[in-house]
Amino acid sequence: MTWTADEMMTVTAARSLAGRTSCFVGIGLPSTAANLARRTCSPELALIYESGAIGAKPTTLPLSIGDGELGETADAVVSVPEIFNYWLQPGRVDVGFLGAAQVDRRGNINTTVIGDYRSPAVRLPGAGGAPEIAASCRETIVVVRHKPRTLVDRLEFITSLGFGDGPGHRAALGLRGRGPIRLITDLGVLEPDPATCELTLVSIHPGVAVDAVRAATGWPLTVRADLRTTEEPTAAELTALRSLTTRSSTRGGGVA
Amino acid sequence: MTWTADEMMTVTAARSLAGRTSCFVGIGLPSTAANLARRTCSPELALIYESGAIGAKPTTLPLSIGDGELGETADAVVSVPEIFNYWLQPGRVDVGFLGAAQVDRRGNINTTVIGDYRSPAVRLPGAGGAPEIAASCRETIVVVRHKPRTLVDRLEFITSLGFGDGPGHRAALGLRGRGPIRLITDLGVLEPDPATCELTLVSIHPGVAVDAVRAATGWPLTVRADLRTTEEPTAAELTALRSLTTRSSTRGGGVA
Amino acid sequence: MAELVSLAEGVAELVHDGDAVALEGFTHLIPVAAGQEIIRQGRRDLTLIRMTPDIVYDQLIGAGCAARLVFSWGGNPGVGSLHRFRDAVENAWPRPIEIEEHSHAGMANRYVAGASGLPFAVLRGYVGTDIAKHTKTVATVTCPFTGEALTAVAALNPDVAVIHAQRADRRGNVQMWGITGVQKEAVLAASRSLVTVEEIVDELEPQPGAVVLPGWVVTAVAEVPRGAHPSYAQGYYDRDNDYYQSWDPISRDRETFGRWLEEVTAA
Amino acid sequence: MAELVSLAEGVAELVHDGDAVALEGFTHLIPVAAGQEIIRQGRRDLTLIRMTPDIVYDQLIGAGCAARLVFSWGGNPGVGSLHRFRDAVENAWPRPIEIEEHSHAGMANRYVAGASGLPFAVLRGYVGTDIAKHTKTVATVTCPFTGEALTAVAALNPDVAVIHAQRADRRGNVQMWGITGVQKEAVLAASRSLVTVEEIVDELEPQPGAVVLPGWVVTAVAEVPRGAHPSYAQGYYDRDNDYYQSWDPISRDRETFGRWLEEVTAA
Repeated sequence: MTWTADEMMTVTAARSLAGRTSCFVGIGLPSTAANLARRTCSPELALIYESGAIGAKPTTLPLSIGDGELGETADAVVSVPEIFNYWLQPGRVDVGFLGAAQVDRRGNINTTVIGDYRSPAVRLPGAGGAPEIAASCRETIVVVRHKPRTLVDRLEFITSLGFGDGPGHRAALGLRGRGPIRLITDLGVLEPDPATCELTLVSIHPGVAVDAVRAATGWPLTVRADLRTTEEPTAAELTALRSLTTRSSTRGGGVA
Repeated sequence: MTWTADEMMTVTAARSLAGRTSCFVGIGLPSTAANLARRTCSPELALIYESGAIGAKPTTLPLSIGDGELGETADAVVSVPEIFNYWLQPGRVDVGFLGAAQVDRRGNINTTVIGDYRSPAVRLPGAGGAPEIAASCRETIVVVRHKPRTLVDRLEFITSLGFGDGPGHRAALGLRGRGPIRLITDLGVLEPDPATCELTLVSIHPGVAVDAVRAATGWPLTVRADLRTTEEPTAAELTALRSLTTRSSTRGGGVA
Repeated sequence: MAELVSLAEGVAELVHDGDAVALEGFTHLIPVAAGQEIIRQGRRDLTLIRMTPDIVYDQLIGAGCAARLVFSWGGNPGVGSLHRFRDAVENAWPRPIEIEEHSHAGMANRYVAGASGLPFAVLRGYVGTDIAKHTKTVATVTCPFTGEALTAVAALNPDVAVIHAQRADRRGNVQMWGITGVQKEAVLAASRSLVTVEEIVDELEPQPGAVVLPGWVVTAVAEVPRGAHPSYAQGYYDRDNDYYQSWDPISRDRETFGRWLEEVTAA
Repeated sequence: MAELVSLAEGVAELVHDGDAVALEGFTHLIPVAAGQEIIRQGRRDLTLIRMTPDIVYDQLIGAGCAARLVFSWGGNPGVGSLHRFRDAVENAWPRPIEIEEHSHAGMANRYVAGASGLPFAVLRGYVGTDIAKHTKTVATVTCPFTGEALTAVAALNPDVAVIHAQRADRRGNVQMWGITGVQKEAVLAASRSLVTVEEIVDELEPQPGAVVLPGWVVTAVAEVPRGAHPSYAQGYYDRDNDYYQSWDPISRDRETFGRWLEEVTAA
């Protein structure tokens, strides 16, 4: 079976949820991957949405974080204050799954503005639940399409903290979660260098050239000596993903 | 119809809820009076219990603040944190209805200890919801049996604040509620003197001698010049009260 | 007891020029009909408050009703940008709009503080981000027991909260179920409240997951069937995803939006 | 996923000498069977935490399991005093007991802070009373926006929370309905949790007013029919008011209580 770069990205992201108990699902690409994980490597995974749905088991891909099916299939639906205060904040959720408009070399995220805050070139949607997901989940995983304007050297605005200025910054701020342990794109997988916290290429998707990844990255990309090639999507993974997305597109719209 | 002193007290207390929208019902005697009010002068009164029942409409007298019937008949049942934080604390409840082991001349309440706190002569149940009911309801009404050891000059322990040391004390502490506007006993009705905040006798129950009230009060009782005699309980009030209490006693136990 | 009113009466009585108005709804039960009635009645200089401003806020902003927006995520869920919102922020069209921006956790806790009669709430949030640099309603508070520094957010107490629910009874007791977001907190934090409902019934049958607001904390209730369209009302109708899609081209262009606005206000 | 265990196993695994243990239940769903199992297993030096210690705490205190009691109201609801509790406080029998005393609002907010991963909570409380003079877990905090002084209470994070619920499924998802008090907060604030249930079922049917705790936040679940007796379990059995009455004479006298204790521990 052949696949698209987006499918490779989503399948890789879903695999990273294997063995996890709970995932706080941010709006966007992550939702597709998290729902795929429940259909493949992690059927018992508890999906938590900021709308208050805990243990949602949607049969079709949600178009928003508050789709009716999320609440109807959830183990519990709680208020929005409760989902943030009782469930996210104490650090009881294993993984936070986030998208981003921009992510920098240390995994910091911008979803607020491009350009000056008061007179921005592009006004983005804003923070939503991301700042506290990035702060409080035990670990976070970021999923974005790999473009130079998305993976940037520095951010003009930090909406959600990754590793900040580098090693020790999160701890100094008293944050409990480990931060972005992985950045998954349509070209490969980046992980922080233990010494510098800089995101480095650890795995490249089949058929992608390292130079192409370098060219699509907004900073001088370090490639790990032990660079792996990402395992191809299995037929089972692709079938599960496609059935998810078709069923959803028949409902109109796509994931934000 | 003849009546007992307790019935006179309960009927008088119930009458004081006429025209109120909501009543936060403390444990004890107040619960009987609040439930009687719903059957007589104030059928639309929303009874709120610290167990989380809002708008409870029990058919029999609750034996505790958490009886099943309170929840089953309520407009809403919320968590205990919510009942205190969202419902009591902002001051949206008209009347707080409290009992007491001891009440002093300025309406301060003790339900904690008699004697030294660390080695008490009598250990009482403690605060429960009373301190914040007394602080946050728009007004509070206290119901106790009239005895010298109950209506005392000074308290060894203040569990719930009435008028504190006197005029201005509540305001100085930033309390929002007006405090104890009335003390209802089995002998009469006491209200704070506007100038001193001291509880003074404004109404005496039929057949009770003023000297008897003086003798049963732990401070030199001021009797208002315009002392009234409390209206006798009507047959309707007594019938409603007796049907309430019989039905409840058939369930065993009495109200704490 | 809440007053039963028509939508037009409710908006006329409760929403005034210059008010701070929270039309809340977290994807589900969004009070869209009430928002469009506010446009129809030509309210101005509103401070619009909402965690997740979406299409109906894009419409209010494009119509020039809003002087300020207090929010934590503004977009067209499942589609993309709110173009009227962006045009206001990026180009001050049709008028400049001041924004006060938070995270969801911060906004939710601001409503909780407002509903609880407290001036602020405490959370672990905003740390290391640039969000707090641009708002005066985020500060630091120190734990008196541990000395730990935590984040404080100022209470939100709107002049009026507007929400949509499935049902109310004739006394104005309101019942909603499914994803109920932050609506209870918004109503309890506000000085006044208007609740639109799918139907007014004699008796509210208990429902799993239902939140009930007693009539004595609600100012007015208006029966507005499909009042949450194009969002959904669980048990009544599904989300109209095509409408969210079709809003994008309308919202992109000032003239197309202008024509949409004429139709709505003519209605 | 929570482990399914017997009551004896659950108590043996999760409740240790010296632990801070919260057996919560607000009149409804009181985990009495679990409390008596703790007596049977002879736990010592426990810090017992509960808003409303009643008969089962009287039994634990009389049995000498407790070194400390953290509470806000201690009595036999509908009857009167807890005589074993009073004997411990007034006469240090069977052993001295240290008490830490709060108001309900304070205790509820201490659990909320614990469940929220915060070191303290803010409320309007205790002001002008003598309660705060006798506890180190009440302090003052100043609003960074208004300068207003408010009350702070320290978070409660028990080593183990024990609650009783109507049902659980085989994955340990717990469902309770009716008056659910502060049990969710107690479980979420605690390091470990033991939930006794009336029955373990294949599927949890949705119930109006139900609170569900997912199995992944619960440590262990034990099926203990009538485990809340003499309190009640809505949908299963009523409150046994006669038992509350009959406890009074048993509890009044050390010897009568001693005989009761022998029977329970022999059981």
